[in-house]
Amino acid sequence: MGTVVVDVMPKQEILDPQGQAVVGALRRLNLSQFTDVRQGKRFTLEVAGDVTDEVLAAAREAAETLLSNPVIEDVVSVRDADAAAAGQEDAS
Amino acid sequence: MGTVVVDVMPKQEILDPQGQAVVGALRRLNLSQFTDVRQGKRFTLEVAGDVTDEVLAAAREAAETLLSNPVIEDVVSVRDADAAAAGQEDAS
Amino acid sequence: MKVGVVTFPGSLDDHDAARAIELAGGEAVHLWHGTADLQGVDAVVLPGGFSYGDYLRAGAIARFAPVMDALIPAAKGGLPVLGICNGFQVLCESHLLPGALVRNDHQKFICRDQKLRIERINTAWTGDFAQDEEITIVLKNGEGGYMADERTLDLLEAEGRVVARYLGGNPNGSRREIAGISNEAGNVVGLMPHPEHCVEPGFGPGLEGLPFFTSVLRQVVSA
Amino acid sequence: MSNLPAYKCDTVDIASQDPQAEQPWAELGLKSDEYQQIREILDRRPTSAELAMYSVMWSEHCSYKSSKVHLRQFGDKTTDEMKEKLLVGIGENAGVVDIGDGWAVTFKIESHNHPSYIEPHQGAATGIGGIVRDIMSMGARPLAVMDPLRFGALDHPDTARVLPGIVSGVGTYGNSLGLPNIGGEINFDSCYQGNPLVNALCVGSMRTEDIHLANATGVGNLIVLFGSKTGGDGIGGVSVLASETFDSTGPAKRPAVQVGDPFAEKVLIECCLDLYAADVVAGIQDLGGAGLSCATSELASNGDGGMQIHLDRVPLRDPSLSPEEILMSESQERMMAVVEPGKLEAFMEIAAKWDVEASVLGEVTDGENLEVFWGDDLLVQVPPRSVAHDGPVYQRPLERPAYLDDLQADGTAHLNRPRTGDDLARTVLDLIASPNMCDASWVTDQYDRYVRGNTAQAMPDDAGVVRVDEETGRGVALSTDCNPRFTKLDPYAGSQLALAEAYRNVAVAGAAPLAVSDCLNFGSPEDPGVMWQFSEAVTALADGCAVLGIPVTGGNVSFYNQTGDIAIHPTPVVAVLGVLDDVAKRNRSGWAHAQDAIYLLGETRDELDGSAWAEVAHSHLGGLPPTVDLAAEQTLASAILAATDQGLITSAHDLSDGGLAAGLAESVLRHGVGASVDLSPVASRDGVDAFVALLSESTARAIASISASDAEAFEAVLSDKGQAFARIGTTGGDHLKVEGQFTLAIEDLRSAHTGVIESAMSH
Ligand SMILES: Nc1ncnc2c1ncn2[C@@H]1O[C@H](COP(=O)(O)OP(=O)(O)O)[C@@H](O)[C@H]1O
Ligand SMILES: [Mg+2]
Repeated sequence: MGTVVVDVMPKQEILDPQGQAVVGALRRLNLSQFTDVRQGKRFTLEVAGDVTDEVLAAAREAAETLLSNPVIEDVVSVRDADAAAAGQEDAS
Repeated sequence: MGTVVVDVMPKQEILDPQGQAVVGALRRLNLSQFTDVRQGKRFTLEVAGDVTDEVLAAAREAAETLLSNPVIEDVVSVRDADAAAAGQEDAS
Repeated sequence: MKVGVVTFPGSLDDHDAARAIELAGGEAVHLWHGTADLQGVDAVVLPGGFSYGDYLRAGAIARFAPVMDALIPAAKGGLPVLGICNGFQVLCESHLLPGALVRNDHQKFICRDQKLRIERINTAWTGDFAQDEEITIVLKNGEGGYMADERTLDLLEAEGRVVARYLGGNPNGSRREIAGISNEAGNVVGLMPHPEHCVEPGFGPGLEGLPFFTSVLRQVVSA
Repeated sequence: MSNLPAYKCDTVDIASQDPQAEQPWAELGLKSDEYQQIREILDRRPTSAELAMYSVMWSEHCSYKSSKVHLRQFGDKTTDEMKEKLLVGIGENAGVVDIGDGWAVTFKIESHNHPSYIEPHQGAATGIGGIVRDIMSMGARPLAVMDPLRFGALDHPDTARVLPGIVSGVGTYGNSLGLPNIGGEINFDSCYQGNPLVNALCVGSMRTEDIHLANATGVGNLIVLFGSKTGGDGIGGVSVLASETFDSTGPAKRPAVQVGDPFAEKVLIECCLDLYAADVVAGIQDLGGAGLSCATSELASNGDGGMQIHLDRVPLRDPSLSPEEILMSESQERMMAVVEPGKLEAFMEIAAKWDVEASVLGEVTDGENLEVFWGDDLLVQVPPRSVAHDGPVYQRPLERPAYLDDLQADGTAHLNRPRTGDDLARTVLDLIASPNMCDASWVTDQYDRYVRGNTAQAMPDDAGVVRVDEETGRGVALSTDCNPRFTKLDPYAGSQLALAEAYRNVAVAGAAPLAVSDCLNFGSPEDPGVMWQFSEAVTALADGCAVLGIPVTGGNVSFYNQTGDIAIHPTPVVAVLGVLDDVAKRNRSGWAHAQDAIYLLGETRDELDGSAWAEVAHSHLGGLPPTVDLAAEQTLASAILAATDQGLITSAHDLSDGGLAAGLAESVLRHGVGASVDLSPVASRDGVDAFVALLSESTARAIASISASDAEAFEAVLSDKGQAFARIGTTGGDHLKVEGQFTLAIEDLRSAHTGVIESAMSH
């Protein structure tokens, strides 16, 4: 059984009210070293077999069409959860 | 400027309606190789300087106290976005 | 008889809760989230709404407000506290009540008139109900699914701490149809539906929310 | 200023020295003569900031350049008598009416159509956010919202994308603000497939002495921007909203969608109310389309002097924004106030209490110009009126569309009508199961209708009713309506029918109609046929309001709702506001008790062209809409109001789409109380058969239920008012029985009526 991880983040130029609320709360917890927070989504997709290239391609398709809204979000990574994570921040 | 990434996922035994909805939608998109999907959160926390051990410790504190609710969620990873990602799925 | 109503940024039903307290015969005192001072009130309502936008998780940020620094120890010491909807979420995030409230299973906000059964009447907030009384009050939430592990659920049932249960269909995927619970002592109650919208003739689906507020007034008087 | 990012700003100096520089006016949507006009106003070429400002403010969306010549009629046809209750009329952010006892109410309806098609959730959410800020900018506490929505066919796949997103956007934003949603519309027609309509209404109240206006007066008064930080969102949004080229990207490659932050807006509402209560605001303006460009030029234009603004003092979310982008940004949840210097400290304290960021951008000057600086560089120096109010005005060509004669000639007379009672029963079931008539609770259950505890009634009643004064119970009723099938067949009659329906809904609820707002959704103004429809609609509404004696207090125009050459049906959504001295007296729809007498008020003619029946049974649209009879509407209103006042009515329901059949079915389904009805008094008096009696959409009609013991008194009131009526039956039982025709079990009615939208959305 394999797992694909898909990371989706709000576009840099888009307002992220969730992240802003967290920054404020961290300040009240005296964790004010964090100057900016952005909140995105992390999906894990299970497949019965191994995470093959086809599976990754399918996951990439899912990421672009369903898991993210390209108007306001970027897919920042689609990867095999178990693989060494080189290039993990790369969705291409 | 450095960035810490915090990943939070719903606990395995907790129903994840969002993930379930995604499974259903994937099936309709003929992407039915994905048998289970879970949706969690991914945070990026910016700091002015480098991501030192102290920064990571602070981020871990934020992750445990604020960014996750231990009743329903697990912190699956707290890491420097730029570091090699060995052990990335490890919050300890 | 003074009952405090806390206003967090993003609280919405604070006005309604205060009105309900007054209609029940009490005096409503507005408490501000930013001040760790309960102003000597005899009980507190944490009202519904979207404190801090419910960003992150419902109730998660409000839990760290200064007023909670005063409220948490007071509640542990026996002060009657009712958390309605968002207030219930704050109580769970504060660990004054076990479990958590998650996104409705159907993933939509839902507003409807909901039938409930009141299963625990020896709490500060339900004394004016009859055991197993069935009432209809407003339900409205986006993250109202009550979740806890099986052990906790069993414990709640065994100790009779399920205060209210949904009837006529589970509106949000709550475990075991749980609509409200209490702490062991019964002074802290969390309730997902909104009794404060059911206290005035002509507004809301009826008057069956009023006993929550009369109960606490009577309890405080007799205490 | 050395700490500013080093932009090579195009300044007024440079513009004067380099008059021939090429400028991208065409890309910004300006016409060549408009660009020339700007050069003449300034007596030089505009700077790039000025060009951006004019291009957006002179867009159709902001300048009303195609509609202005027509909208004038709203003012011109308002008589002094109609103005009596009008405290603020057209021209401000929203109109204000006097509802008595020192209370003023402000309401307005606006569109957010194009953004909601691109990003349904955020588009609809920011639509609610924008209209709520308009209401706040009048000094009012927002009380409630409504959302008239129009979608393509229910079973079209794109509807399943657009509808849930729009509904969740309206719901999330409004619910998070703590504003009850008290009504709206959900209408499906394939003409909206590529152009869904998201209209949003907000109503607010204040004491009459607390009305605030958007003007910057008093030399030395400070201009304060407060609310969320400014980011790059929505730059070019106004171009998307308004320009001819639907997908134009505007001055920079920034996203055209705005993302809403309802929490920030909720805090902003409470902050504004505290500011008003402390009397520290001299003038106030919301920021919406065209952002700072619009707010500064409108404030200055409405004031008596000039204004200086420093863009480098705007708190930014994205530090890479250029000054031009800051000027144009449509970041949400921001307001602009004019504050006397002596009151600034108090202002800032209140803002800090709510954690709302506020910064002084500049001040009111004794000059004549709006001047915008970036550090020491002067980027904008313009007469504010030329930007905000004296934009181009077009007298666009009009032409009655050629297709109209054929369309109107193609009536329903040749269509098969149900002949037997069984046929009629099936027709009724089909009708109440059709997308436009089915139960809407899948949508409306996503909206909080109870918050603040002042909602006396909401969906599915005919009008939303909210209490304004908690002591006395004084309150308002609102309804929004438009049947676009009627406006397609005859835009003049159809627009008056929309007005009549909203008026009737409010009156049937027991409120005295007082004022009107409208949202005019049309195709391209460059199409003479569309422009003709528009002109007919405005004329019809202005004429109709004059007859009914209720003024138009404001509204909104949305053009370019078309895909290729195909425009939407003309959709002038009309909102009517009425007053009740005590909302406890309002009439609910639907039967709550057995043994009440059922009355049909008004007369029924054979009017089925454009009806719901023609659509559902035959997919037919043609002929002429029902007769408009505004005098009859007034009679009906006065009869119902008189009976309401005497407490005689147990329920009342307006008849419109689907006629009496729909009215009866809905009344039965409301509380599950059946009825037994005999149509013969109507048939013999009006010369119609059972089918026409049940399915005609003749106007100025309503049904009411009355306790049997009050029947005599009720009939006396009706006779006194000259209202035609017929006693047609009695409530009670588990069936809807129409004597001699059919008997339908309530369960069967219910199962036909419910789950329709839900099942379409779950595919
Ligand atoms: N269809 C309409 N009917 C009546 N008044 C309208 C209509 N469209 C626009 N108006 C009025 O014209 C004025 C100018 O609108 P504008 O200031 O552009 O509004 P907004 O605040 O929506 O930007 C407003 O008072 C508005 O109410
Ligand atoms: Mg405005």
